[in-house]
Formats: sequence, C-alpha cells, structure tokens
Amino acid sequence: MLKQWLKKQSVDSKFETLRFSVAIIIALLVAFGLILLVSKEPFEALRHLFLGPISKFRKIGNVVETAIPLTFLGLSVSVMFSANQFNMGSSGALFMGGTVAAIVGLTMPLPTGIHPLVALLFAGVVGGLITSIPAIIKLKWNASELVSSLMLNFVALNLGLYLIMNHFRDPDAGTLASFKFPETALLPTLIKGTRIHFGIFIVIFMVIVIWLFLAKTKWGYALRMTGMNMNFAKYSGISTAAVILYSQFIGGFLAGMGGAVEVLGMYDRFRWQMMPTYAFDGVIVAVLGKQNPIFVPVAAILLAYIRVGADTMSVNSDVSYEMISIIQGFIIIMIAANAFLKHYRQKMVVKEATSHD
Amino acid sequence: MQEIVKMVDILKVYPNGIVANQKVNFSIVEGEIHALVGENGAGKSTLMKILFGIEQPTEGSIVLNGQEVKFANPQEAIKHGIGMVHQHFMLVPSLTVAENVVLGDEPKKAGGLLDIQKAIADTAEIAKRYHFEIDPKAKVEDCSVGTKQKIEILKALFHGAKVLILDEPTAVLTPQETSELFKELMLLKDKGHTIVFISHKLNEVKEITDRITIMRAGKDVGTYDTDKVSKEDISNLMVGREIVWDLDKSKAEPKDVAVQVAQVTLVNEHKRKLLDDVNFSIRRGEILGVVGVEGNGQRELVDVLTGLQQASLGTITINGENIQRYSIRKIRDLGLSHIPEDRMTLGVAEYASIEENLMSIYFDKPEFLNGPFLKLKQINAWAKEKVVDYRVKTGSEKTPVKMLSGGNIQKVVVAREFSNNPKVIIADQPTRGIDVGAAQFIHKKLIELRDKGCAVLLVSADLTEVMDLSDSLLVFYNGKIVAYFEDASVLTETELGLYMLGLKAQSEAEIRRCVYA
Amino acid sequence: STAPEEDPEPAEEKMKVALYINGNLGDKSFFDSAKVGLDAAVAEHGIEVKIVEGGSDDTKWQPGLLDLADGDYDIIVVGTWQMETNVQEAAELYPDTKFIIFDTTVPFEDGKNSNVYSIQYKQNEGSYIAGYLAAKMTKTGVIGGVGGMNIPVINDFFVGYIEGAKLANPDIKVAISYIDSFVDSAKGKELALAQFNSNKADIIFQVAGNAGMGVLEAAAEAGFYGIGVDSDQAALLAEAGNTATANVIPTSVLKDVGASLKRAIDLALEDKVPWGTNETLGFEAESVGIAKNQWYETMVSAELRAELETIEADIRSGKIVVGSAMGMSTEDLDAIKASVQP
Amino acid sequence: MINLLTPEFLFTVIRVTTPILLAAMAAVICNKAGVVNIALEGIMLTSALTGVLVSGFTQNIWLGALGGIAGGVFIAFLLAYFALYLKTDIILGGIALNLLTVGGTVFVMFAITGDKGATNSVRSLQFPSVNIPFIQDIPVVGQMLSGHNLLTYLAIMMVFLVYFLLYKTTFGLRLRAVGENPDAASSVGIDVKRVQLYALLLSGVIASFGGMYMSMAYLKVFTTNMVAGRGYIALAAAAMGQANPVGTSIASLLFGFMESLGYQLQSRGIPSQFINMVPYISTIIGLVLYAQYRQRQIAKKKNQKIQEEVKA
Ligand SMILES: Nc1ncnc2c1ncn2[C@@H]1O[C@H](COP(=O)(O)OP(=O)(O)OP(=O)(O)O)[C@@H](O)[C@H]1O
Ligand SMILES: Nc1ncnc2c1ncn2[C@@H]1O[C@H](COP(=O)(O)OP(=O)(O)OP(=O)(O)O)[C@@H](O)[C@H]1O
Ligand SMILES: [Mg+2]
Ligand SMILES: [Mg+2]
Repeated sequence: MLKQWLKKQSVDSKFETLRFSVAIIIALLVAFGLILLVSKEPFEALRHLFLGPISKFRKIGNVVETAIPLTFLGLSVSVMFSANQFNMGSSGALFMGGTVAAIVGLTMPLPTGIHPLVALLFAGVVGGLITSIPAIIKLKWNASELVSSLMLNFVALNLGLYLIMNHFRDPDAGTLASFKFPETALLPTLIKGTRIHFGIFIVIFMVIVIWLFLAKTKWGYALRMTGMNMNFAKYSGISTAAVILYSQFIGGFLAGMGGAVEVLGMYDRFRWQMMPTYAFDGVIVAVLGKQNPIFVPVAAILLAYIRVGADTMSVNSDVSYEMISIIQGFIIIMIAANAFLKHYRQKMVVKEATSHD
Repeated sequence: MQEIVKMVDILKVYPNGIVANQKVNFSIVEGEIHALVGENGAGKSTLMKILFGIEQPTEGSIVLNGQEVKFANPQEAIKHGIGMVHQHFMLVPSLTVAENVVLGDEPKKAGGLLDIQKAIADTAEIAKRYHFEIDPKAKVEDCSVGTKQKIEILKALFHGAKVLILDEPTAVLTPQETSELFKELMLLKDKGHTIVFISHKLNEVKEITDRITIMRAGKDVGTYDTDKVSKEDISNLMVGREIVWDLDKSKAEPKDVAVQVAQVTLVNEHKRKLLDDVNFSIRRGEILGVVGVEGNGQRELVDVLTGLQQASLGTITINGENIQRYSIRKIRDLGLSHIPEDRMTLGVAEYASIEENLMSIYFDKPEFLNGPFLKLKQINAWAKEKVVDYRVKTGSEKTPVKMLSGGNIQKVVVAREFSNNPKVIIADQPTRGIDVGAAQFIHKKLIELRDKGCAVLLVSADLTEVMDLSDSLLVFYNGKIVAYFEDASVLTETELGLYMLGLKAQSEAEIRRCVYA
Repeated sequence: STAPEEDPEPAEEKMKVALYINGNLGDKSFFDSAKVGLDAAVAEHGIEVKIVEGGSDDTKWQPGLLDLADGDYDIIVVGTWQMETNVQEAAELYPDTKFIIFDTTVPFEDGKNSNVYSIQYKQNEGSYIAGYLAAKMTKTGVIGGVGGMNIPVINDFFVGYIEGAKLANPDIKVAISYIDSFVDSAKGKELALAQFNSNKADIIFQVAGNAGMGVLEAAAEAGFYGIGVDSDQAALLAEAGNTATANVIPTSVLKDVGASLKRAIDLALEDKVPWGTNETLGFEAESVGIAKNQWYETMVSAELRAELETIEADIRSGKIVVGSAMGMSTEDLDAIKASVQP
Repeated sequence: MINLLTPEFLFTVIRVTTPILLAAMAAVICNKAGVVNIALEGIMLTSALTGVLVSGFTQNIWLGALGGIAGGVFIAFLLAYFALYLKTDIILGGIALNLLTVGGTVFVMFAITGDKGATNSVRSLQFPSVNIPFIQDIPVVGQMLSGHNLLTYLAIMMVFLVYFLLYKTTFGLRLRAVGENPDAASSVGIDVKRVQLYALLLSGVIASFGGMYMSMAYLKVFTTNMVAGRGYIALAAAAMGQANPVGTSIASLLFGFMESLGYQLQSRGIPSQFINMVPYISTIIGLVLYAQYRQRQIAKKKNQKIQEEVKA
C-alpha cells in the first residue's frame, strides 16, 4: 500500500516527505539529547512533549485554539510575501485589530451575531490601514516597507495601549484591562470542555477566501505575477501600484481580523499589555506553509502542536520553561532546512531521469 | 596539434530531472577556434558550464592536457587556465571596470589592502596588449553592452585563461563591434589561446572558426572542419530536418499612419538627452526597422512608445489618441503589443508557469472572466493551443518558464504578444540568441501580421534580420534619427554602418520624409 | 517523613503543592518571592512543591492551570488578577483541590469558591512610608519613581509614595516615568538618569521588577539614592557581592508574598486556612513594610527613623488611611501625578 | 521647557546610540554581502551573557571580551550554517535563533548561577570609561565627548573600520561583489558561500560588542532579555542608511537622539505611550524625507535640462 502510494508521488513530493520526516527525527533526537541532559525522567518528558497535545480532548482544543491566530498571521504574511512585499506589520495590525474589536465591543450596542461581525470588519479595516501605510510610503517615496512596518508595529502597540488606558480601562481591574465586553460581542465557545470558539469557522472561511482569491481571481493572479516579477507585471499592463497597495491592505486586514477573533473568542475583555508573544510567528507559519493558503493552516497546527506539547511537558515534567524555546527554535529551523539531504535527492532524480531510456 | 581539452561521455542531470547532456564527447585542440552549435536547449551551455566548473557532471570525465581533472568550482577551472565569458553578463554594475577585471585575483598591498592603483594599471596594460579600448576607472553600469563584452573577455584573460569559452558573445553586438571582436579573437588565437565559440549565427561560425561540434537534444552529432560543411549542412544537422531558407515576403503596401511620434525628447537624471527631438510615423501594413549601435536611443524609443517611460517633451499618438500619461494598460488596450529586448526581466515571470505567462495580458478580458473569477478551464485550453501553435518545446503548459531554454521562452513571449490581434507591434530584438528554426518562425509570423494590416516597429542589433525583414528603415545615432530609407531592400550593411557610427547623416529634409501625415 | 522513597505506602502522605507562575521566575520580586516562601515551607515541613512557569502568553495560562489541577496536588497556588477567572473555573471543575490566589481576590459571596483562599497586600502602605522617607531625605525637593508599566498594581505603589511624600513636604515634587517593559534594564537606567539630571531628583523609587536593576545601578553610578521594591534588595545585592549598589539603597518597600504563602502553608498543615475567604495583609502579618536593615540604620537618621515608626503605627491603627490606585480612574490618577509633577 | 543642547543630554544620546550603532554596523556588513541577519538580537543577547560569565569566572576583562565574542559568533555561525549550507530561509532562521536565545540564555544563566533574572551573583568585570586627553579639557565638547565607555569609542571607530573594510580591502571588494551579483562573483572563482559565512561571522563579532556593551558597560549585570529589541532597530537603521556605514550611523544617531528625548519628556507628564512612539515615528519620517530628497534631486536635474531646452 505504502509502496504503491510512494510510487505515484513525484520525486519532489517523495523527497519532501522523506526530508520532512528525517528533519523531524533529527530534531527529536536533538531534543531528546537536550532533555536527557536536564531531566531525570526524559522519556516521561518526551511523552508529554509529543503525545501531550493529543492526550486529552481539552488539549486538542488547545492546539486548535492556538492555531487560529497563527493561521490568520500566516495568511496575512503569505499574501504580502506573495506580492513580494516584505511588510512585517502583521503584529501591529493584530494588536490594533484586537484594540478596535474591544472598542466596537464596548461602544456599539448591537445584537448578538451582528456585533462580533461588525467588530471583525472594523478591526480588519483598521489593521489593513496600518499595513497600508508602509505601502503608501513605498509607492510615493520608494522607501523600504520592511523598515517602516517594523517601526509602525511599535506605534500601533503604543496607540492601542493609549486608547485602552485612557478611555476604556476598567478601574476595578487589578491590571491594565478594558471593561468587560457585553455578551453580544463575544464569539461563543463551540465545544464544551474546550475553548474552541466560533472563530474557527471564520478562520476556515478566510483560508478558503484567500485561497480562492490568490489562485482563482484576477486580483490574485495580478498579485502573484507582481510578486514573481514586478517588471513583467508592469510591462503586461498590470497596475502594480494597486497590487502593492491591496496586497498589504489585505495582509493587514487578515491580521487585524485575527486580533479581533482572538480578543473576542479567547477573552472577555481586552487584556493585552504588550505585543502578544506569537505576534511575529506569521513569518514562521508563512514560510513553513510555503505561502500557500492551503498549507498555512497545516503549518499553524504544526506550530501550535509543538507549542502545546512543550507547555504540557513543562507542567508535567521537570524540564524547564526555557528548554522549550530552545527545542522549539531548533525544530523550526530544522524543518525549514531545504538543502538538507540534497545529495540523496540528486541520486533519486538521476535514477528517475535515466530509468526511462 | 595537441588535444588540450577532452570531455568524455558527459552525462548531466539537473536537479529538476532534465537530462541536459547525454554521453557527450567533445574535444578541442590547442590554438583552434572551435564552434559549438545547436538548437536552444541542446545542452551547449551546460557542457561548457561543466568544463568551467560551475556545474558538475553526473557522469563522465574531463581530460586536460592528458590528465584527468575534476573541477568542483570555477576557481579550480580558472587555475587550470580555463576562462569563460557567459552569455548573460557576469559583472558587478556598481564596481569599476578595473575592479571587475581583477575580482577574484586582486593585487594586494600589505595586510590584505586592495591595491587599486595596480588594479587599474594591470587592467590598462592587459587591455593595451590585446588592443581593447577601455577606461579602467569607468563604472560598469555606465558602460555600453559592447564594452561589457570586452570587460568579460579581459576578465578571463586577466585570470590567465589559455582556453577561452565564449557563450554567444556576439548576440548583443553591432556588426562593427563583432568584426572588432573577431579581430581580437584572431589575435588571441595567434598568441596561442584556444577558443570555444558558441553562436546561433552560422555566418559568424563559418567566418571565424576552424572546427565545429554540433549538438542536438543533449547529444553530440559530430565534429567537422568548418570549411568542409555548408551553412545548410550545419543547420540540418542541428535540427535533424531540412530548413527552408528563403523568407517568403511580398512587397509592403503601407496604409494610413498608426503611430505618430512628434518632437519626442527624453532626458535622464544625469541630464543626458537619450532621445533628441524624434519625429516619425509607423504606417499600417509596414515593418519599420530601427537600427543603431546599442545605446543610441533605440531602447528609450521603445520605452516611451510602450509606456515604460514618459517622454520629457513631445507627443506620441497611437490610432489618433495621445498616449501622454497613459498607463501601460491603456496603451496596450489601444492594440499595442511589445516583444521586449530582455525577455528574462520584462518578458516573463520565470517562476510562473507557461500558462500563467501566456495569460498576463488577457487575464482580465471578459472572455476569460466570470465576475472576478478566472475561467481556468478555458484559459488552460487556450494556453495548450498556443503551446502547440507556437511549437514551444515543453512537457506541459504548467511547466515553469524557468525550465525552458532561451528560445522556447522567447516563443512563449511571442505567442502571447501575437495572439492579441495587435494593431501595432513593437518588436525589440525578437530573435536574439535563439536558433534558426525558431527565428524563422517568428519572422514569418511578423510578416503575416504585417500583411493583415499591423504596424510593426522592429528594433534589432542583427543587421541581416532588419534588412531582410524591414520595409523601411530608420537609423539612430546619439538619440537622433540620422537617416531614413523608404526602401530597405536596396541597402548594404556597410552603408548602414556608416550612418550607425555617425560618420554619415542625411539632410534634415531627407529625414523628414519619415513623417507621414 | 524520612520514609525511604521505595516504600510503597508511606505512613503519612506528604502534602503536594504546586505553584503556577503566569510569567517567569527571575523578576527579583513578586514571583521569586513566592518561590522563596514555598521553598521555606519545603525546608521546614518537607512537603512536596512543584513550580511551573507559564511564560507571558496569557492564552496558555488556563490550560497550564488545568493541567496542574489534573495532577494529584492538594493545593495549587497562583497569583495576580489575570488568573482570577482561570482560578474560578478550575476551582469549580476540581472541587476537591484547594486553590490559593495571591495579590487579588475572587468573589466569595453565597458560598462561591469555597475551595479558594485569597491573599491581598497593602503595598500602598509600605510605599507611603517610603515616600515620607524620600521626601525627608531629598536635598533638592524632587524625588522620583520609575515603574515597569502604567498598570494599577504599579500605580498603587506610586499613589502611596506620593501621599507619603506630601505628608512630609506639601511642596514636594515627584517625577514618575514608566519603562513599559519589565526587562529593558538599560531603559530603566536611562529614565532614572533623566530624572536625576533634568528633574534633579536625588532619590528614586523603582517598581519595575528586573528592569529596576537599571534604576539602582544608575543610582550607584551617578550618586543618588535608590529605593528597592518587593524584597530587601540591598541585602540581596550585597549578598551577591554588589555592595557598591547596596550602599545607595536606604530601604526597600517590602511586599512579602513569600512570607504570606509560607504562612498559608503553615496554616494548611494545621488545617486552619479560612477557605472561602479573602485576607488583606499589611504590616500586622509582616507581609508589607519597609526593609529595616543595616543600610537603613546607617543612611537614615535616628530622628527620621523615629518619625517613620510613628507613621507606621498610625497606619496600623487606622489613623492614617492610604489611598489606593486600585479602582481609581485614569483621570484621577493623572491628577494625582500632575499635582506633584516637577 | 527642556534645554536639549546641554552637554549632559548629548552625552546621553551617544550612550544610548552605542549598542544600536554597533549592531547596525554588523547589519551593514551583512546587507552588503546580500544576507539578512535578523539574528542580531540573539547574537547580542548571547554575547551579553557569555561576556559576563567568562569575565566573572576568569576575572580578566580581555578573556571576558573573547568569551562574549565567542558566544555571539556561535549564534552567527548557526545562522550561517543553516541558511547557507542547509538552505533554511534566512529570515526564518534568524527569527528561530532569536526565539532560541531568549530561552537559551536564561537556561545557561540558571544552570550556572541558579538565578533566572540577573547575573548579580557573578562578579563580572566592566569595560572602563575613558577620558580623552585634551578633549576632556575643552569646556562643553569635553563634557560631551570625553568620559564615555571604551566600547563607545570602539563603536565610533567601527564606523571607520567597516568603511575601510568594505571599500579598501580585497575582502570588502569581494563582499560587495557577492552581495550585488553572486553569480558574477562565483564565475571568477569566489566562493560565495564562504564570503557570506565570513560576513555573518564578522557581523557576529561586531554585534557581540553591542551585546557586551549592554551587560558590561551600560549595566553591570546581565538581565533576562535585556537587549529588548535593539537588534531590530539596528536593522532598521542599516536599511534607512542604505547599508552605507556613514548613512547608517546617522540613522542610528537619529534614533538615539529621539529615544533620549523621550526619556526627558517622560518625567514631564506626557503619556509614556506617546513618547514611546516618537523614535519610531521619527525614523519613518526620516526615511520618507530622505527618499523624497533623493527623488527631488533626480527630478530637478531632469527638469533643468528640459527648461534649458525650452528656452533654446
Ligand atoms: N540549472 C538548470 N536547471 C535545470 N535545467 C537546466 C538548467 N540549465 C539548463 N537546463 C536545461 O538543460 C537543457 C540544456 O540547456 P543548455 O543551457 O545547455 O542549452 P543550450 O544549448 O545552451 O541552449 P541555448 O541555445 O538556448 O542557450 C535545457 O532543456 C535547459 O532547460
Ligand atoms: N536553475 C535553473 N533551473 C531550471 N532551468 C534553468 C536554470 N537555469 C537555467 N535554466 C535553463 O537553462 C537554459 C540554459 O541556460 P542559459 O543560461 O544558457 O540560458 P540561455 O541558454 O542563454 O538561453 P538562450 O541561449 O536561448 O538565449 C535556459 O533556457 C534556462 O531556462
Ligand atoms: Mg545556452
Ligand atoms: Mg544560450
């Protein structure tokens, strides 16, 4: 069975499967080596690391809920990178998206069902506006969007904090947090015993929309061509200025919406005091998912799985919290190592190419 | 004579599975000029890249002066006295000529410091020895294409090349530059260098080389003494079929004016006038050729006509509409098609598939759209048809263009630009660096379109091509039109050369004839 | 409790306690102090303690806490207001497990959360005394405060500090800055130096966790006084060999989370914890106060020390009621800060 | 309000700029070699720790410096190895290494000192401050320029060293060639990967000084995550300065100036969130103004010629 299946695959996908598995195995061995160094119960720790996320229904829920914002961020970065726009503003857009969702949640009395949708839309638009600023600066003055977006993240963070701090802060909260959102604004939890919320439908919907957009619409086509060769796109009569603008707007829109989904799905009030720790993970997810909207959620789930496993390990074994970021970093870097096993691949190719004669 | 290089049973499989060389045997003897010819994608460049250490053979061996060698990288090949001038320039634009020449083997002062004075002196010295006129202190980005070609050769010589591989060195040169290059090659030969010369121009091959090796589809089909084979023999061996040589072209019947260029001037940021008060018309049903030594305004002319640049002064009207401030899209909507000079930077997105490249100017036409959604099935069927019509050699229309050879990439570009029922075609070097068969195919298509009433502007550095194909002809020098020939068929290359080099110019009134009302 | 480990059924089960830290250790104050308290309980009673760090991603805290509750711990200890709802959820799901939450409280009316005990601190009272001390010790009439973030727990310290300073000198000026980070110690240092150089503040109170190290270092370097927070920072620094910095710290405002947790464990072993209630600890439980160490003795005059004792007594007796930033609106807070702004 | 031109303030600006400038010079080298080094942050953090540890245990500042460099170069080497030889996307590799070093430094610190927050218990050494003869006696200038830490002077020197390396040495020539056209470089036998490897390692050395400045000059201890984003700001400075050593140092200085200004404004009651934005907004504005200026220059030249034309 497996053999037959393998035969059908092209050299590339066969090789990809092999490379991926070997990379994971090596990462595991290194993780195991490290854990062996620091733990008295290494097998127990490993078990938690790799089986923890599927050990309980609740834990599977943790993987899913973690993957939701990662997918939004991954989509956001994928769209912008596909247009060859190195806008790093997803994290700023995510933060402002969360802030705007909180403000809409708190200030607009709207019925259940409509309320979160309005909040999501506003959040998306504001997120999109934020990532559009580097685009506009680039179009008007040809200044690098990479730099201006990195800088804008800090601006968005502080602006968001200022708004919450000075207009929506709940003085009875023991820390910086907004008033509680009305029930109408929340994205309800779907499955009892988990925190999987309505946002999962929204994220699935957005994955499909973005996939359709990139692969099947004229705008997506124009975007991809601009990303692959801007001169060619211009020469073909594609308005690359429009592409530069809308690709970054959509990128920010997705991140902003992701922020809103996270805030309305996982919290009952705005509680971010700093940039969320996963705000920069969009690049990781996008690169692992090869900027393909269909692979992005897979990459997000993979990353979420690693993270939930690591958390489970730190709670249930004697492996410390820091060890986890080391192992995580290593797994990511190893999975992304493309040339790894290159020689083996070449052998496979030669065999394939010369076997037809 | 002694055999200096021998490549035995070379097999090369690229990582994408393409078998570029299949058991190729190739040998050259000391002091000869040896041609390597073959259709696009025959595997010439690959074979030479292997000899130069850029690619490693999957199987097979290289014997140099009787000793087997293995080159893991160009450095080792260079050490063994092999030099290569690549078809696409391998220069660093922001560095000076001298810096480019010495790069990789720089003269040093104590402590790893670059001895720039010595670099300049060495460059000047070697240029003088081989009679190259070149300013070692000039920045490469300011140099003309011909000069860049010379820099490439100087580079190889500086690194001590005894065997010099030239991959299509003349594709971008004017006849004068080519003959200058040939003089230099003969001089090199006299000084004991051995030269491998790759070209699609069989005239040149006949003119300068001693022996010829012909490749077809990754295999070598034989080595011949040049004077023992005719051009026809060579091309038949190359393609494996008979090629009909004559261009079946009737006399043009020009109709009304399609494009009117009036007082167009273009200034660059260095305040140079790249186009200087240019006036002319292109009429329906004619092919108007444009010639000039590279860098005399032809490229800029194409740019302003196609909307890639805005003219600083003057007006251009296409089909009666003034295109000033028109976007490229709007200009194309007037029925303009454009075969760009540089297919890799403008003509295609190399990582995109053939199909995606074919549809870049059609994707938002109503017949391919369903709301904002592309009709992917229709597009695919259409692309398949184009691949067949234009004889693009490929396994599938989904193959990335990057995997095609140069000639086939050009066919993709042409297929796209010609399928639009164009009213005006700007064809800039439409057959540069592609083989005879493919070139002929494109020429026929151009004439066909002309006969259907299309206005064609043909810019080419290949004088044979311009003279064969054009009905009338403009000569550019220094951003100005210096001559207009209503009937291109009566001209000779030598005469054209005089105008191109600025040695001769027509009177104002004679030039004015190219403006039709 | 000296039973060998292989003993299948130890005569008396050791109490198993877990501390979940919704952040990281190493803050030199809040969480580190909690760990110190539990370590002391281990040393004294031989109980078993497991400490888990949750990191700063707040969506991870709920699963982390539930994972612990799934274990067989007798008591689970957590801190901060951010964990309040998580603790309530866990307490409901695991009624047989006891929870201690510190530095905040949960609703107890109608018998809710009957397996939870909460501890709060009057940090504003400790910093009130520090404020008085600072206002008396300054030569320039300007004192400073550098906070980690502009959040209620931090501001609670500052409100007490400002009120205490005003008592000592109604015209006192107090410069307040925030690092907006608990890790950027270099920025902490710069903000302190800016207060020293441009506001002429010559005694600066840091409430910034790890980043506060920068404030104390600036004091040692530029030659002004620094007031520590949470733990006895002069003693800690001197112990680590950094006497130069210890020597510019006349006192630290203590918020002894560790002591309060140690006390709670002591009570638990005797089964005396008032489950289902909140206790707000201040001077009386030795959970809040100022460090009265050798540096205090040498740097602070006997006369001033005596005044401070009186104030402390007045706070204990309720004669002085110190304002709190908890539940205070942003405008009111800004008004307080503006009233003393240099 | 505030008098900005006090020597004290300008002294502060230089102090604040130093770590950014050092890291920015490291970024310049990488940019010129055509590799993006996002891992600067992790390099600085690692060297800040290893410098402290080695100097503490050997009680020798030079060995400490070597230890710091070794730590930073190790991270740079990991990035180079994965990106150049195993073809990991270099941006992703950088991000992963930054993630790894945040935990890794705490892990090592805890293993050695038993403390997760700071290395207070390690009696580490510091780089000395230096008074410059003659300059220190000039009234205002002396106050401003003299008395800085040794590493600050190293940072200033680094601008010239990097310039010299890039434009006057054969290695610099190769490095620029590799960054601009790797195919051209490899066609003349330059080992592109090796040059990029050296560039990354070199950037590791330079950025390590930035890291050690944090823990062995700016402060006297290593504290968790103390680099706090300065590596990213350095990248921005290098991009703003077009990877030119002089332009980049001006960009770094602008950032240091705005940051220092923020410190002054804080204690004057302006909300810290607004102040925090100032350096970033001004960097964006700086970026725009510079780009605009360049565009104008080009347009002006073109126009002049046309004007002449029309007159004639
Ligand atoms: N780096 C590469 N990777 C994959 N395939 C390649 C590569 N280089 C060349 N090929 C393929 O190998 C074949 C031979 O290419 P090669 O460059 O040797 O042809 P050529 O004879 O030089 O053709 P042309 O006249 O167009 O230059 C072509 O099919 C080409 O697509
Ligand atoms: N990395 C690559 N992967 C796949 N194909 C490649 C790659 N590099 C080059 N090729 C293909 O190999 C062919 C030969 O490469 P080369 O650089 O010689 O271009 P080209 O032969 O000059 O084209 P032409 O001679 O027709 O102008 C090209 O047609 C190109 O499509
Ligand atoms: Mg070729
Ligand atoms: Mg070729």
